[in-house]
Formats: sequence, structure tokens, C-alpha cells
Amino acid sequence: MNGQGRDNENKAALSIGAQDPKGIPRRTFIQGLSAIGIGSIFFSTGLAKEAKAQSVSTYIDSLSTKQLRTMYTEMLKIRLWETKIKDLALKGGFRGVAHLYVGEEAIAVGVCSALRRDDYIASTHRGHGHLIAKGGDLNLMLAEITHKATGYCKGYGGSLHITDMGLGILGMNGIVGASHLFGAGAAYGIKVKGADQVVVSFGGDGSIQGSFFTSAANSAAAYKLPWISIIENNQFQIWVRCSDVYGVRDLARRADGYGIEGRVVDGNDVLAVYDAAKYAVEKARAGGGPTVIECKTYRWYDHYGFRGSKIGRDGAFGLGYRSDRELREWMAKDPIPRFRRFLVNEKVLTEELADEIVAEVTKAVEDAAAFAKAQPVPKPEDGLSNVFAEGAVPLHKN
Amino acid sequence: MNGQGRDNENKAALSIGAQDPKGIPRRTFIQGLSAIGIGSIFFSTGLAKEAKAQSVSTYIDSLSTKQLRTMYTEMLKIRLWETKIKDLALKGGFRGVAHLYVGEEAIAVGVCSALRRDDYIASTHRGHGHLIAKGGDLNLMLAEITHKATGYCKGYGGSLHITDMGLGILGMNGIVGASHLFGAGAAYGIKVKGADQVVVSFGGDGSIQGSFFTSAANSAAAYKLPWISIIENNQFQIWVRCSDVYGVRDLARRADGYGIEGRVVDGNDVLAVYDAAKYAVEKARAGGGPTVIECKTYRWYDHYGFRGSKIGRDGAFGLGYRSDRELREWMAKDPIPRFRRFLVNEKVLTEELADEIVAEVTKAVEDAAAFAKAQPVPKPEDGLSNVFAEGAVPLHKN
Amino acid sequence: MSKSMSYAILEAIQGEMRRDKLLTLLYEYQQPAARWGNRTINLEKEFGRWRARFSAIDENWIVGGALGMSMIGVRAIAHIPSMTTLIPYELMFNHAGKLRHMTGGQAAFPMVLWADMQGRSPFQAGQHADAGLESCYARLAGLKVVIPSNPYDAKGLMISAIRDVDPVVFCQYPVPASGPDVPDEPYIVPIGQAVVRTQGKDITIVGYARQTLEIAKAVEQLKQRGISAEFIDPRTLAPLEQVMVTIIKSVKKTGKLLTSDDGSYSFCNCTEIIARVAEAVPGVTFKRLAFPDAPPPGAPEMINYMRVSAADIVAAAEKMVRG
Amino acid sequence: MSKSMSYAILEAIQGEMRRDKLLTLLYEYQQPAARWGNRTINLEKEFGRWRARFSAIDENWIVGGALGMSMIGVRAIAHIPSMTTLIPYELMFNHAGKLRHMTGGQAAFPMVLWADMQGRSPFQAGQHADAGLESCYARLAGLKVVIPSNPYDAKGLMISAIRDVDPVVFCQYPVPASGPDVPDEPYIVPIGQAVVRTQGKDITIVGYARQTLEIAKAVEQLKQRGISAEFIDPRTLAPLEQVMVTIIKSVKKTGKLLTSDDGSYSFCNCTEIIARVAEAVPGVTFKRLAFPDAPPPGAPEMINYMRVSAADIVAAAEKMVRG
Ligand SMILES: Cc1ncc(C[n+]2csc(CCOP(=O)(O)OP(=O)(O)O)c2C)c(N)n1
Ligand SMILES: Cc1ncc(C[n+]2csc(CCOP(=O)(O)OP(=O)(O)O)c2C)c(N)n1
Ligand SMILES: [Mg+2]
Ligand SMILES: [Mg+2]
Repeated sequence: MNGQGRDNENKAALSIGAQDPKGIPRRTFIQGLSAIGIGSIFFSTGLAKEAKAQSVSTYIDSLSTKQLRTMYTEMLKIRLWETKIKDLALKGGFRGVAHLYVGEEAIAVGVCSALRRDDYIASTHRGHGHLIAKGGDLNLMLAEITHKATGYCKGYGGSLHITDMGLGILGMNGIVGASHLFGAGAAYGIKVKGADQVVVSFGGDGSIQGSFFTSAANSAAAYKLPWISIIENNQFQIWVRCSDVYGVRDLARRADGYGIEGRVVDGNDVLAVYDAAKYAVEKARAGGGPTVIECKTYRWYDHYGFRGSKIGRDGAFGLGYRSDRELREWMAKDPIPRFRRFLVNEKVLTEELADEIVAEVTKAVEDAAAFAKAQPVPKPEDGLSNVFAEGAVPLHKN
Repeated sequence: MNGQGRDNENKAALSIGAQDPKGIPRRTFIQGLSAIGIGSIFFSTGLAKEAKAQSVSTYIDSLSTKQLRTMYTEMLKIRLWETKIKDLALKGGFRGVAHLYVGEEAIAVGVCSALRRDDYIASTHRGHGHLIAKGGDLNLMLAEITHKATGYCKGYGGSLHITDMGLGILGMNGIVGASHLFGAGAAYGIKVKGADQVVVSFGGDGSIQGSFFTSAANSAAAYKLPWISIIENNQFQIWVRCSDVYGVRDLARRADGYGIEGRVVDGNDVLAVYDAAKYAVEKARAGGGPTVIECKTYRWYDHYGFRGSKIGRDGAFGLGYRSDRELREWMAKDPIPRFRRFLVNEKVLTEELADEIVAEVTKAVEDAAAFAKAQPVPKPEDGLSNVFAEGAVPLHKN
Repeated sequence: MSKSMSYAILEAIQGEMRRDKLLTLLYEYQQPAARWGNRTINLEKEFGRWRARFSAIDENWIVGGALGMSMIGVRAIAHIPSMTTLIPYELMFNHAGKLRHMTGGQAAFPMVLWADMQGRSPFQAGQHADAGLESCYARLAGLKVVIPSNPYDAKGLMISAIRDVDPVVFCQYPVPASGPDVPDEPYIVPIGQAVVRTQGKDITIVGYARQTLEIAKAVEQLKQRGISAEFIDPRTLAPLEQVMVTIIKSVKKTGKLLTSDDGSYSFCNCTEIIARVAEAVPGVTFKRLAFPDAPPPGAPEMINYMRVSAADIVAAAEKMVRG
Repeated sequence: MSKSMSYAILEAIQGEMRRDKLLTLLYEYQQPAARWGNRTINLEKEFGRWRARFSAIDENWIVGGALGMSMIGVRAIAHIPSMTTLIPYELMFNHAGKLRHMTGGQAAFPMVLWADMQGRSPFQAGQHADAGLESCYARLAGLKVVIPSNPYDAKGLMISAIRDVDPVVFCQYPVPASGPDVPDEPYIVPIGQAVVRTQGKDITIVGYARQTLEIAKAVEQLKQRGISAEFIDPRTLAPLEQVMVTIIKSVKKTGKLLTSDDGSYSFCNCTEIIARVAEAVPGVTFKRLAFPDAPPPGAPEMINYMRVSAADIVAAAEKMVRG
């Protein structure tokens, strides 16, 4: 839908946050929040003793007004930019594909808000949100998704392979779990460099099986690498439910067997995610080694593509593997209006300021769409280049 | 060394067991044992609550005199048969190679004593002991290790691939960790069959990394398979120490992250191993799902081959990666005289009976050596057969 | 409307699961269910979850589990997704293909690796449009590899694969239905037998899977240009001995071998076919059409330029025949 | 006594680790230490454990870790044991060989996969005597593959591999030292260049690694029988374009190509070489000697009969030349 629609909807959605206490001066309010379970860790596994010691709200309290506003803006960027992709695709003639992240924005933004620009992230097939939260350029991303010659990857990679080495974005990856392994490898490289950067590997609930995660986790633990693994548990692997294929309910528990601290947080609560991430980042920078953070969430759209969705309407309905009721319950936990309500109550934003942000982001997204549309397509023979740093491979047709 | 030498040494070695209490009637004695930590589980991880409930000595107490004597005999078989291999190889002109199991006999025998003949085991590169304990034929094994046409695998496989489908031996395997995965697969097959068999996968401390164990463990947990993974922690992977490459001290902890019960036992105490294995087997047969049992032990010889060893002398000394002192400490914990002493004190054996067993086993080993020596070698062109069930592949030389 | 390749394959498996009460399918998310007209197949519904089991994202389990159970006599089919074809590669190389030989014939893995394969479609890019991996399996000792080009062969080859006592890799490419109708009852297409799709005398053209459609088009166009092409679909890629008899017979007649492959040029499966003909038949003219030695780019402009089309085949054939 | 291949390789890595303060070696248990005369190299001692790190039994970590760190500019060498060559295969296929292309040239993995390879030795059997896997890597787009036959080439090719900005697979077979002495200082053997080991006019023989020793013997014996063989060692298996220039030049002269490979017959690396010559040069006679399409049996009687020996090469060459 267009920015207006979204704007209205945000307002409408505010009622969801109604249970939030009103007009309490900020600090105390946040203390309060943690008490009532917003901005708080569900629990930590195994080595988490020290973790518990670290009071949850320490990190949240130190967030500046500017930071909090940026977090809200970033979440909106992800929501509106991907919603735009969906609408463009449904219109038809869209030159690309996508795994939408909508509904999970609090994770990407909560985590990346705890990172420095020179920290690294390794992303997944559902990584648009991670990239935007790490500073990815909306124009270049949309150009890439539509395989234009001026996109992030010159149109070679498309949605699944967007990368920005300048922003420490080690790339999205179409192979589930690979983000964990390459992230841990990069973390090893940081140790060799003697730098104090950290690496965040994002992965879905499906990414902890297979060979990548186990290799990453064992080495991160054995060598105490500055590696943070974020498990985005949206409860499905395409249509397969975690409960049918895992022997544990909380996936963070997997960390314990490696000697890694694991934590479980509400993935729709950007402050809870930020707090856990910030704790892990500080620990990793200080040489304290890896952390695995499981964020419980839900994806609003189908695994891939746009089945069950409509132009101008949020969410994908009528999918065989989940009930619309379940989706609606989760849409009611929408992390964006929830956070907006909090910021307004906190006097970090006024409704007016918040609406301005929505308008700005809406415009930025429209501009990105216009930019991408205007970009040139790659030349056919470009496909033979970039196999190696030098030259082109032969076509072998005559 | 020859059987006599070994016989004498066993007598000599008895002094090691001196701390064992004397002449107490059997039942109480065993209760006593558990109290003083012989025949007892170190501890269980995670889901182990019920495990604890199962009193350790229940299973040990129900072992019959015949069973106990057989356990002693089997341990001796492994010891003397492998010692013979070592001596033959050091003499020179031996047609084979081997990873010796000597020192770890209590694990193979403790575990396989808890199995039915129709249960399965999946073994490793260090599997001679597993196979002998499961009933493997000493003659056919020695013929195979020397690549004779009448060996278990007709001379194709040698030491690393000995298999006896008739005894439920799914084979040794030269790829570390594969035993876990194929064992779990077989356990799935048992469920499809609706049978009540169980599968034991043996693996070293090095076998829990890599992709095999994680796939086996997750599926065994998710589908509640009758799978028991025995981790033989002899503290080394060739020369690499566990402590340098793992973030956990007790490897059984790895099980917890999958929702599998893990246990740690003294791998040089055949009764402790038997007790833990029996518990896991009963549980698995009853549909209670998998168990991982870590057995702490030590190998007397080098990882592979016979470096540092002598004809007629036990153990490999002067290896760069471990001290002779450490080896001697572990040789002092030799599971065989320790168990013999126990059996004599328990009136399960007399010294005379025990010596008879030693003599019998010694003879059986000599016979095996003679048998193998007399066997024919394979025909060159046999190498082209058994690629597929039918026919032979072309040589392509002219 | 004739049965799709997917429906034909599920029909084959359904029939075999009814015949062999232990036969089990392990898969990840590609549901073993399909509809044709008013008929539906749903293997999980019909045989229960134990015999048609989805899994975590763990191709090593799907293949390793199938290997393990097949070892104790529970035949298994391991169905893996197309972007993961090479994840269980070591299992097929060091275990599946070797067990029988290593044990002197004592043990074996009667299982089928049902590998989804990728076309050369635009918008997929790098990891999702990479064809030709069947030759990675065709090179491994102890494995049989079959690759149907139409639903009829797919059903018959899948039944042969399931009944075979050796491990078989069954490669399924996304190919629109063509060829003869698929009978409802079980039948066999024997492993190891190539088929001559079109008789001809001027040039031999070899190709399989999606390329058979391009080749069929090309053969028509060549006919109009007065060139009589003999088109052979190997259907089995390993063992290749019997297949080569058919191809060599044809090349001895035509003296020209043109191969067309969606795989990358180097070591594409037709490479082995060309080398065998080169050793066996003197004086042959060869041309190997294939995707370049590059990953598949996402932009349609690039990938469509790189993949082999009917026009490329026609051009190459004319050049070879007219010189 | 000249430097062994292992010593030469470690000398190359030592020199590069001194030059590039970040270059890191990940390995499993094959200690990066060697002695030559009274000289010793020990990379862990010299550079510390962070830069020369052993690991758990986890080849996916060794290769995946090297890929990850190379992505952020820490060049890495991943050394994996010979029986595990294909465990990290998917990492090299779907990631190492594709990243540069998938990202339009933006990202890359400047790393070396140092793969130990297996000879065809008796008593090892199935999983420990299987040669020829270099062609599994040579077929993957975006990878360079080098395979030295002597210590001199080993050192020069390893230095080229480390300095290359693209991922390179360096294959080390257990080959007794031969060829020129190895200088102490760093030098380069360029990737992509074959070498003519013996000039000849009657027949072209191509082979590498352990087979170069058998071929050298055979060439001598053929000389005594009055046959002048030209012996070419490709040294690089991918990209193959430059190498083929050398081979094709030779075959145009001799009209006969005999290849000798320790790999299994189907898809052994010489298969690609034969196919390329067959496409490029009309009227050539071809013969491909290789290990049969079978796993390696342990008994010496069997495996020694199957592997290619100098006698086999001589017999095949005589037959080709004399007809
Ligand atoms: C190794 C591997 N196996 C299978 C696939 C196919 N696939 C792509 S996404 C996906 C589901 C991923 O689920 P999850 O990790 O929970 O991430 P989500 O899509 O839920 O964000 C699967 C199976 C793949 N890309 N890689
Ligand atoms: C996957 C794999 N990687 C490496 C090897 C080489 N290798 C053979 S045995 C061994 C050590 C195994 O250690 P562990 O599992 O502890 O068993 P142990 O030898 O101590 O009994 C290694 C690294 C192998 N065979 N398989
Ligand atoms: Mg998910
Ligand atoms: Mg060990």
C-alpha cells in the first residue's frame, strides 16, 4: 500500500498498545517496562549466570532520544520498503523475487542498533530487514532486487545476494545456515587482526540444523570468538513447524551443548532484542566470547513470494499451513505501533513527529521505486565476467 | 607378547586392584561398589531426572555369574587379539594396518553386554573391540585385517571396514562420525519395521563435531528413535586434546541441546558402562528415545599403527603428544585386572578359573593367527567385482 | 491433459510403497502430494508419517538416514531440494557408492537419492539456477544415475531405481510434460538404456532433461533445412556402458557428434560421452554445447544469453554438417 | 637430499606468512612443521596459534572459517585431510566459486583450499586410497585448481595460490621428490601454465601428480623402443584455457593423445582434456588410461592390478603408434 495507507494504519494500530501505562517519567517507566515484561529477556540457558546479573534495563536506559527515534525510523523503513516490493510485484511485471521480512522488524533493528558501523553482519534469504537496519541503501537494494545493472550486485545476485562490504554487510545468502559459518569465520579473522569488532550471524529457526551452525558454534566457543548468533524463530521452515522437527522447544538451548550462553527474547519487542544484543556485543568486544540469542517472532507473509497477499493489505491469508487466526494474533503484536506507542508515552516522540517520520520514510520508499525503475539492465555478455577477478570466461557457443 | 606373557602379566596386575574390599557377599558388595564409585554414573545432564531415579546397581545386580564371566572373557579376547596384531605387525611383513583399541575394552564389553544379538551396532575406525564384544569371529577378523580372500570382507576392506550383518554389526567406518548418522538411520528403520531392537553408535571424542553427529542427534530426539550414542572419550583426536577444540569439558553435554539425555561414566569400569548402557537400552526399547553416554578412557597405543610399542610389552611410550607418566597412570587403571579382582572377590571366579579363561582366549587368538596365515589372497580381477550387485566394471587398460 | 512429471513420480512411489510395506520416503519440505484431474496422491496421508517423513533443514539426515535404514533392509528414498544437491555428496561418495565393494559384497544400501535439480531460470541467480550436477554423481563409483526427460520415463525409471539393489541417484529437472501418456499401473524403464528419439543420418545429437525440448525443436528446424539429425536421449548417465553402445552405433553412421547440456561446459555429462566416443571411433567431428563455466546470473538478459537454445543447436549442427 | 614436497609447501607458506602479517592457516591434525637437513619449519611456533590453528574434526569449519575470514581481508589457507576432500564440497561450490559473480564483483574469498590427496596404496581400502578428486573441484565455476608434481612446482604454485585474489584449490598428492632443487627464497610458478616435460613427435602423453613418475619411466622405455613421446604436465586443471593451448599445439604435431590418470576413468581430469582436444583437432587418436570405475580395494593383489603403471602406458602408446 502507499505511505498514506500505512500511516493511517499505524494510527489505527495504536489501540493495540493501550495497556501501556501512561505519562510516567521515562527512566522509571522503563524500569516498569522490564517489570511487566516488555524489554525483558525471557530467560537465559546454561552459562547465563553472569547474564542474569546484567540487569536488563541497563542498556535500554542508556538509549538516547536520537537513537530511539532512529530505531523507530529503521523499523518503518523495512516495513514500508518491503510492503512496496509486495505491491509492485502484485501489480505484475516485477523483475525479481523476495522472501519478505515484514513482522520481524524488531529483531533486525534491535540487533543492529547495538552494533557499530564497522561491525559485521552475515544475513540470510530473508535479510532485507537486516541490511536496511545496518544502513543498506534503499535505492541500490531495490535496483538489485530488480536485477538492474546499477544495483548493489549489478543485477547478478538479486534479492538473495545483496551485499555491502562498506557497511560490514557480508551478504545475504540463499543457503540456510551459511550465515552462521561465515560469520564465525569472520569473527576468527577479527581476532587475527587484533580488532575489537564483532560479527552477528542472523539465521532462522531452520538454520540451527545442518552442518553450518554446529561448525560455527563449536569454533566460536572453543576459540572464544566475538560471534553473536541471532536465531529468528518465526516458528516455520517454509511450512514445517519447529515442534515437529526439533526435540527442544527453545532453540537457544542448542547453544548450551557447545558451552555458549543462550538467551531467549520476545522478537517483537525491539527493546528486549536490543538489550540482549547489546549485552552480547559488549561481552564479545570484551573478549567474553559468543552468545546465541533466540528471538520469538512470526512472519506476516508466505515463506516466499506473495501468495495470499493483496495490494494495499498487510499479511498473507488463507495459507494452508497456518490459520488466519494465528496470523491475526501475531499482527496484533505488531512491533512497530507497539514501539511507537511506547515512544510517545515516553515523550521521545509526539504523534505529530511520528507521522512526519512515516511521511519521510514513505517518500524515501517511493523514491527508491522510481530510482530502480529508471536504472538500466545489464548487458548479456556481462554474465561471463566476474567469475574471476580478471577477464571473462568463454561462451563456447561457436 | 604370547599368551603366557599376558597370563603372567594379568596375575602381576592384580596388585592394582588391591584397594578392592575383600570377601563380602556379592549383593551387598555391589551396593558397596556403587557407594565407593565403582559401577556408578558420574552424572547425567539435562533430562536426566528419571535417569537418576533408576538406581545404578539395579542392572548390575541382575547380572548372572555366567554373564559376568563372559564379560571378563570378552575383554580378554579384545586385549589378547589386538596385542597379537601388534606383535605380528612389529615382527614385520604384516599385510595390514590397525587402530588399536587396547585400554578401552570395558566400553565395548559393557555396552554390548547390554544388547541382544539382534540389536545393531555401528562402529568406527577403532572398532575391533566393538565387533569382538558383539560376537565377531576372531578368525574372520584377522583374515580380513590381512586382506585375505576368506576374510569378513574378502580382503577388500581390511581393518577399517569389517562388517557382519548377521551379528547386527553395521560395520566399522573410516570416516569419523559416520557411525552416528547411519546408526540413527537404522534406528529410524527399526521404527518403520515396528521392531523393538535398538542401535548403538560408537564414536570417539572427535566424532561429535562435523555434520554426522548433529544430524543423528536431532533426528533421534525429534522422532524419539531407539538410538544410543556411545562417546569413547580417550581425550585425543590423533594428538589433538579435547580441551583445545571444545568449549565443554563433558561431551555428553552436547546431547542436552538436542533434548537428549546425556550421561558420563568411567569408561574403564565395565560395570559402570554396562549399567548406563542397560538403562539406555531399556529406555529405548520402551520407546523412551535416545541417550548419549560419554565414557572417559584412554588408549594405550598410538592413534594408528605401532609407533612407540614393542613386542611383548604393553603400551606405546615416547609419543610426543602425551607423557609416559600419563600413560602409566591410565595403565594402572587397566579395566581387565580391575574387573578380574572384583570377580574373584565376588566369588564369580577363582584365580584358577580366571587363569583357565586366559589360557582359552590365548589359544583362540593363536588359532586365529594361524587361520589367517593359511588363508588365500584375493585374485587381482576381483577388484572389478562388487561395485554393483551384478557383473564387473571394465578395466579400460586396452 | 497428461500427468506431470511430479505426479508420475509420486504415482511410481505410491505403487512401490503399496508393494513394499517398508519402503520409506524422507524429505524436507517438498510435500509428497500431487493432483491430476480429480485424482490426488498424498503419501503421508496414505502411508502415515513414519513412512513419509519431513525433516528439519538437514540434507545430511535425509540422505544419511535413508542410507542407515536401507542397510537393515528398509528401502528408502531420500528427497533433497535442488539447492542442496551437493551437501550430502560425501555420503554418496564415501559410503553409498563404496559399501558393497568395501565389504566384499556383504552389505549394501538399496536406496534412492531423489535429487531435485535446477533449471537455468532468470531471477534465481547463483545458488538457485545451477544445472548439471548430475555429472557430479555420475562420476562416483558404485552409483547408478538416471535422468528422465518426460513423465513416462520418470515413472518407469523411478520404479527401476526403487527396485534396484544398488544406490541410485534419480535426477528430477523441472521439465514441462511431453512424450507418451503415463499408464496408471506400474511399469519399468530399465536403467542403462538410452533411447533414440529421432532417427537420422547426417549428425548425432545427444542431450537429456530440459535440453531434450530445445533439441526436439532444433531437429525440426534442421529437417526443414534439409539436415537429418539423429537425436539420442541417454536417460541413464551411470553406468554408461550400454548407453554408449547406442551412441557409438549412431556416431559410426553420422560421423558427427553434437551434445547439448544445461550443465557448465567443463565436465558436463556430455564431456564423458564425447571422450568415450573419441576413444572408440576415429575421425569424428565433435561439438559440445553447454552453459559457460560461470555461475548463473539472475538478470534475464545475462542468463538467457548464456544458456543453450534451439537456435544455438541449429547453428552448431549446420556448421558441422555444412562445414 | 632435496627438499620434500611437504617441506617446499611449508617454506612457501612460511614466506607468505612473513610477508602478509594476517595470512592464517587452519588445519586439523597435519601439523605445519617439517625438517630438512638441520633446518626446521614450525608455523605454530613462529606465528602463534591464532595464525596456525588446529581444530576439532570439522572440515566444514576449516574451510568455512577460512572463507569467512578471507571475506574481511584476512587471507586464509584451509588444510584438510585426504579422506575428507568432499566434505566441504558444497562450500566451495555454492559459496567460494560464486560469491564474486553473485555480488557483481563486490565481494570475494581470497583463500586457498589445501587439499591432501590419496595415492592408490594397498592396505588402505575404500575411503583411504581414492585418487582423482581434483576433477570434482576443476569442474566448479569460479575456482582455480593447481596440482604440483614435484617440490619445485609445489612451492611456486602455493605462493601463486596464496597471492591470487580468487579461491584456489591446491591439491597435494603424496609424491616422492623429483625435479629441480627448491630455492630457499620465494618464487612463483604461474597458475594456468602447463609444462612440456619431454619433447617428442610421435605421441602426446598427458598426466600429473603421481602419474608423472610412471609416465617418465614409460617415456624412457618408449625411447628405447624407438618411439618419441612428448610428455606434458598440465600443473593447472582450472582454468584450462592456457593449458589447452600447449596440449593442442602438441597434439596437432603428434596426432595422438594418451592420458594417464590415477583418478577413476569416468570424469577423471584427463576426460575434459580429451574432450577439448576432440572438439579442437580433427582426426586425433585418443586413449585414456585411468583407474577403473571402482572403489580402491585394500588387498595389494587387487589394487596394484587396477592402477595405471608405466608398463600400461608403454603398451598403450606402442599400440597407438604402431597400430
Ligand atoms: C541448506 C538449505 N536447505 C534447504 C533450503 C531451502 N530453503 C530455503 S529457505 C528455507 C526455510 C528456512 O526456514 P528458517 O531457517 O526458519 O528461515 P525463515 O524462512 O523462516 O526465515 C528452506 C528449507 C536452503 N535454501 N538451504
Ligand atoms: C571426517 C573425518 N575427518 C578426519 C579423519 C582423519 N581421522 C581419522 S581418526 C581421527 C581421530 C579420531 O579421533 P576420535 O574421534 O577421538 O577417535 P579415537 O581415534 O580417539 O578413538 C581423525 C582426525 C577422518 N577419518 N574422518
Ligand atoms: Mg523460520
Ligand atoms: Mg579420541
